[in-house]
Amino acid sequence: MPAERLDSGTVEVDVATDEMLLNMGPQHPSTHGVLRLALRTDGEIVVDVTPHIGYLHRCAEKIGENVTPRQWIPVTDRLDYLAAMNMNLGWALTVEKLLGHEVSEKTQHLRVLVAELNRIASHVVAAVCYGLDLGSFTPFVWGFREREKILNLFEELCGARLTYSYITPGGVTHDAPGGWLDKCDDFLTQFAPCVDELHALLTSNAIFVRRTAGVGVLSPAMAIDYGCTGPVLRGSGVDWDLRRDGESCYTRMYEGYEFEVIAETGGSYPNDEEYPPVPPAAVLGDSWHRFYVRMLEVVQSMKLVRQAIEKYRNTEGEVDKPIKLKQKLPEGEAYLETEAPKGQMGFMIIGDGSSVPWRVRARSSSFCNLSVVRELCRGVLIADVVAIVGSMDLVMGEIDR
Amino acid sequence: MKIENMLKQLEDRYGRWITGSNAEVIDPWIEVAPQRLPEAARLLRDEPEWQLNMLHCITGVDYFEPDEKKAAKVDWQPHVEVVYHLSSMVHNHRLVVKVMLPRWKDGVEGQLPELPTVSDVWSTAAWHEREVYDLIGVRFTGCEDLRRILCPEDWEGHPLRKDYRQPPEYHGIKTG
Amino acid sequence: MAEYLASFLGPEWQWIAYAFTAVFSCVLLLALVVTAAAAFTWAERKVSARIQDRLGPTRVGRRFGWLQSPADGLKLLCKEDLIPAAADRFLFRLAPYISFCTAFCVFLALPFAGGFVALRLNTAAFFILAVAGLEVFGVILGGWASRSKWSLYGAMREAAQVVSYEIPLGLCVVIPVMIAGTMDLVAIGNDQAGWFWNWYLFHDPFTFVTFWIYVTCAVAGANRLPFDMPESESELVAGFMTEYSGFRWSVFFMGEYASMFALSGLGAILFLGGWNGPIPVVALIGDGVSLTGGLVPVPDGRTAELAAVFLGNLVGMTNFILKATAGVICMMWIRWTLPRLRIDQVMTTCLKYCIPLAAAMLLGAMLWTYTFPGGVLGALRPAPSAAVDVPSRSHAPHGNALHGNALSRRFASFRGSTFQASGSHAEHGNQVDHPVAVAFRSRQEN
Amino acid sequence: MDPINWHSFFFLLFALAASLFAVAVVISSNVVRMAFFLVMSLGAVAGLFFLAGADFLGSVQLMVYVGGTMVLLIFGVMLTARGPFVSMQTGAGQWIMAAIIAGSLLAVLLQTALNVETWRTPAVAGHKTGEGETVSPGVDAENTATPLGMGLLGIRTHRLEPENTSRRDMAGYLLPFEIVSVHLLVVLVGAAYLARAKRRRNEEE
Repeated sequence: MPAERLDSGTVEVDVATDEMLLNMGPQHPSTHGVLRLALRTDGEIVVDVTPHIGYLHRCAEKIGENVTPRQWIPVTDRLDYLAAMNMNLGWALTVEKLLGHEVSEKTQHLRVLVAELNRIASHVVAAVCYGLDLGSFTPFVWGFREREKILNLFEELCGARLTYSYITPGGVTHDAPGGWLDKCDDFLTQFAPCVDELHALLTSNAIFVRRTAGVGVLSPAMAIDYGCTGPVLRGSGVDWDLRRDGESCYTRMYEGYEFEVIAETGGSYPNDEEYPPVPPAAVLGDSWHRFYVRMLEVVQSMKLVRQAIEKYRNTEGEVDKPIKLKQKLPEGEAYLETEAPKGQMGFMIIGDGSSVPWRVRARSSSFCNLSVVRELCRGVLIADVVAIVGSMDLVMGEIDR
Repeated sequence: MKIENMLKQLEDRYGRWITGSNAEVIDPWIEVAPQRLPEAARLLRDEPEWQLNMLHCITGVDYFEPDEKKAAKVDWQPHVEVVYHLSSMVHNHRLVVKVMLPRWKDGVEGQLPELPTVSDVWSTAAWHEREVYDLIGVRFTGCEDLRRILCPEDWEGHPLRKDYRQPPEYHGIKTG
Repeated sequence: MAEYLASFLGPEWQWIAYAFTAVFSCVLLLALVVTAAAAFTWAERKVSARIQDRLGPTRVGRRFGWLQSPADGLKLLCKEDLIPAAADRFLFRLAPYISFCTAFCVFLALPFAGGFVALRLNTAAFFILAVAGLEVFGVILGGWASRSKWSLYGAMREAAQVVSYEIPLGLCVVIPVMIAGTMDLVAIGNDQAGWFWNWYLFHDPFTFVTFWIYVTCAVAGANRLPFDMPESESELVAGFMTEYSGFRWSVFFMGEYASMFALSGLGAILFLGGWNGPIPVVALIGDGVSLTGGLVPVPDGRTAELAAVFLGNLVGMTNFILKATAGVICMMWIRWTLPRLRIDQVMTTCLKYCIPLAAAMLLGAMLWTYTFPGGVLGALRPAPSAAVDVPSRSHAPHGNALHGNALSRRFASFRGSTFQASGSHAEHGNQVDHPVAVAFRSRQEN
Repeated sequence: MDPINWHSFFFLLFALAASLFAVAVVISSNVVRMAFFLVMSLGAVAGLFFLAGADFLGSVQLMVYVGGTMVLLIFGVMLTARGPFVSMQTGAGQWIMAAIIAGSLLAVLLQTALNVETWRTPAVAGHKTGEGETVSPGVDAENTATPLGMGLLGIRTHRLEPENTSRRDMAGYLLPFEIVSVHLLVVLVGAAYLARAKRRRNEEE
């Protein structure tokens, strides 16, 4: 019956259903660690999501006020435990910015090599865990097989597989062992086909596309407004990468390296001819694009690692040793953001003349990425909440500090 | 240098609410009066030549020296400083805005200092303000649900304050 | 078998024969289902391992870890099976057994070979559909009775999924039934005897597509990925099985594997010729008698004939089990490669795509059998001579108009014995000129 | 020793199960248990049909009734069971009233059943064959569903009407079947519409 002929009395009465409060977490298979999402659901449709964090809070910043910067490196390993190298790099560069300390070119190449290798590992874990959230278990096992090889390389380099504490303010703990660079080369050559396997199994998989395309669309304005950074921001088409647009003391490391920033500018990704095409259903800024940006960044990082190996081999000189343990910090404040795999990881240090900083601050990218989940998850199904949270690639260590 | 003339332009145009600035340090900053913060934030974001559309993070710093010996040597008065790191993706430049607050509201121990919120200008500020409230203890008026974000809801005290004593136990659990 | 046993006993002990046959087939089937479930858990681990580039169980049991499922069973037995405090204890305990029993009941009517069928029901296909629909009951009761929000969601998703895949599954079963003209699975199986192109899969293009719709609905029916809505691990923790542990949980799982085996078995019978192997070995070597006659000197005809039939059935059963296992392996293969669909996408696929497609295939298959009675091959072969009395499918009695010919051929395949009563009319000579009635009379004459 | 007539033994077993579960439906207070017992009692009735050899009807009963009750259970009970409805306490007065009515109805039924001559002794339950040995109807494997199906299509295979009687053309019962189903559809749509509107009006008062 067309609406206007309805007399005012007989309004369509919807069956009143009451909402249910559902706790997804802190122990839940797909909340990537101890994150609790309090869902208010009406049947399968999620009315509101309130994330509760703080279950993994280890007072990293309070510790920072009682130990010297070099002693704080192990704490930075445990912020984003999937990309510990990038965390160390961020903190080391911030302290060097405060001290005004310049490291040798050879050290910079080694740092780029190690940071990009860790980015590959982190992105592979993010991609395959996302596949696991959506139900396909096989890519998860394949991805971890490749990551094991990277961890073996790091174990040979600095003795640890997860919390390396390798890049320290002033340089790196010790130089790369003999033959290590050839092992990196071999790893890269056999890794390229594996990326295509993941593409075949996930990116162009019809069911994966149906589950992710058009789900959790994040507009560029909202992304910037909520401070989202990294693949989440680039997934929404904002062409912003600190390795190219960052502060000089960070972008100096990447001078002389050619790489593309993966963001859909002008309707197409840079040289995307050999990757699976963007499916028609995918909307810019949805979960699929975030996943796709990460997969393409893996390839860029592989190119960067190859260039770093070449440059490291051709530069003479020695790798710098870290600064003295009790180095006095000058008065002043320094804040620096670096491009970690999950997004822009910012560190701030306030020196007051003694060797222990007055205040230390870690600004985490997943913290802001998580804050936008509440906006994206209104009115979606429960399965989509898992898809959206998975596409944000959250690590709770970094969020809770 | 670009940042120096930016600060000069800011001062001569908005002298009324910029109460201080410092260009020589590593990260040049300007200081804003607490009450004028929302207006300054909106201006900094919307003016075409600044367009600081990205709020990186809000940090609370507690300047207070507990033991007297060192307190004598220090040149600043005890206060709480809230630092805003802004940057513009359009012009690719950065700015630090600081706000100085008394440690306790009008001197009364336990009364948290007040500061108007900027979460309506940058939405990311909501969570950062909750964290500064949780760890440093600054009440952001106008922030819709100012709850503790990292510590449990019923935790007493603000851990990152220099004179913070950790309670011996929490709900019967020894806190070490 | 019952008559065979009864022939040895006196009249008053008849019931023992029937009782024994009933108990024997139940025990046999239960043993088969439980060992099948055990074998499939082991196969699932091995298949998933191979797909994921790893070894799978190798430690328990010597080479291939074949002791893994008994080890799992023992572990599950020793586990403490909790009952949540708020749970409805009676229904909580009962749910897994309902789900397993209904999944087991399907095997009663499922023929493993021409002669090997526990209960040869005339409406076997319909019975299987009815009972397969009940398996959901255990899942929903289990989900509701454990009083936890996650299991309630699992149960409700199961309800939504059942509502959406039952109809296309039924439609896909109707098409082979329509082609064979009977719901008796044994008759359907025998109808597909001969070379593999006699299978209904290749009967006509419509049944070929129907087979793939059947596969989709069977995967949905067995709650296997990408349709495993009720226990979607990554969203609903473990769906309706969240609160179950220990033996009760394994009964649920046996129910799932039993229904997987049953549905792929049904598919094998309806589309892949059930117990008829791709190459009709038994037929090629000649009748069973000659088979045993040549190899084994057999004293008198009857036992040889019985042995031959038994041997034929045995070969048939291995064919059937191989096909059903191939179906189950494919389900596992699908499970370990594809991600999971969302509940509304599952319902859209089943309701909006499978049902219209299945209906179209039903129409297409009906029109096809209407025009080419013998299926694809019937159409190619020259028109068969009328006098052929072997009731093969392409038999075309001397029908009058084209309409009469197809329609009467349709009823020609009914076994004549039911119509002795009508036969008597023929003597009175008062012919009823309804075309179909003519078909009965012609059916009676030859 | 007269051999136990297994046929009637199973018959009694299923009948007892059906009636006991039916009683359980009435007694139990938890709605979900009620629905469960209803399903079991209908399942027992399906067992009776199978016992009587009517496997088609048994399957129909299983699919339609038990499946239908299950859907009722899900959408009618589980999704709407809120607080007061989950467990219904019936007062003592209602029990007595129910007992009286049920008792009288049972008496009437028993009385009519008992004075039907042929149902008197269990031995007669199976249909007699020549040598007095009771062969349960289920064994006769030849009664198939085909006449049923074709009866629906209008060809009465059991009784081919001789052409001189008036009912020669309308042999089957297809037409009445269609009329009844359309009628039911109309009733359903009407009920759905009335239920929705009524709910709005009484909310206003």
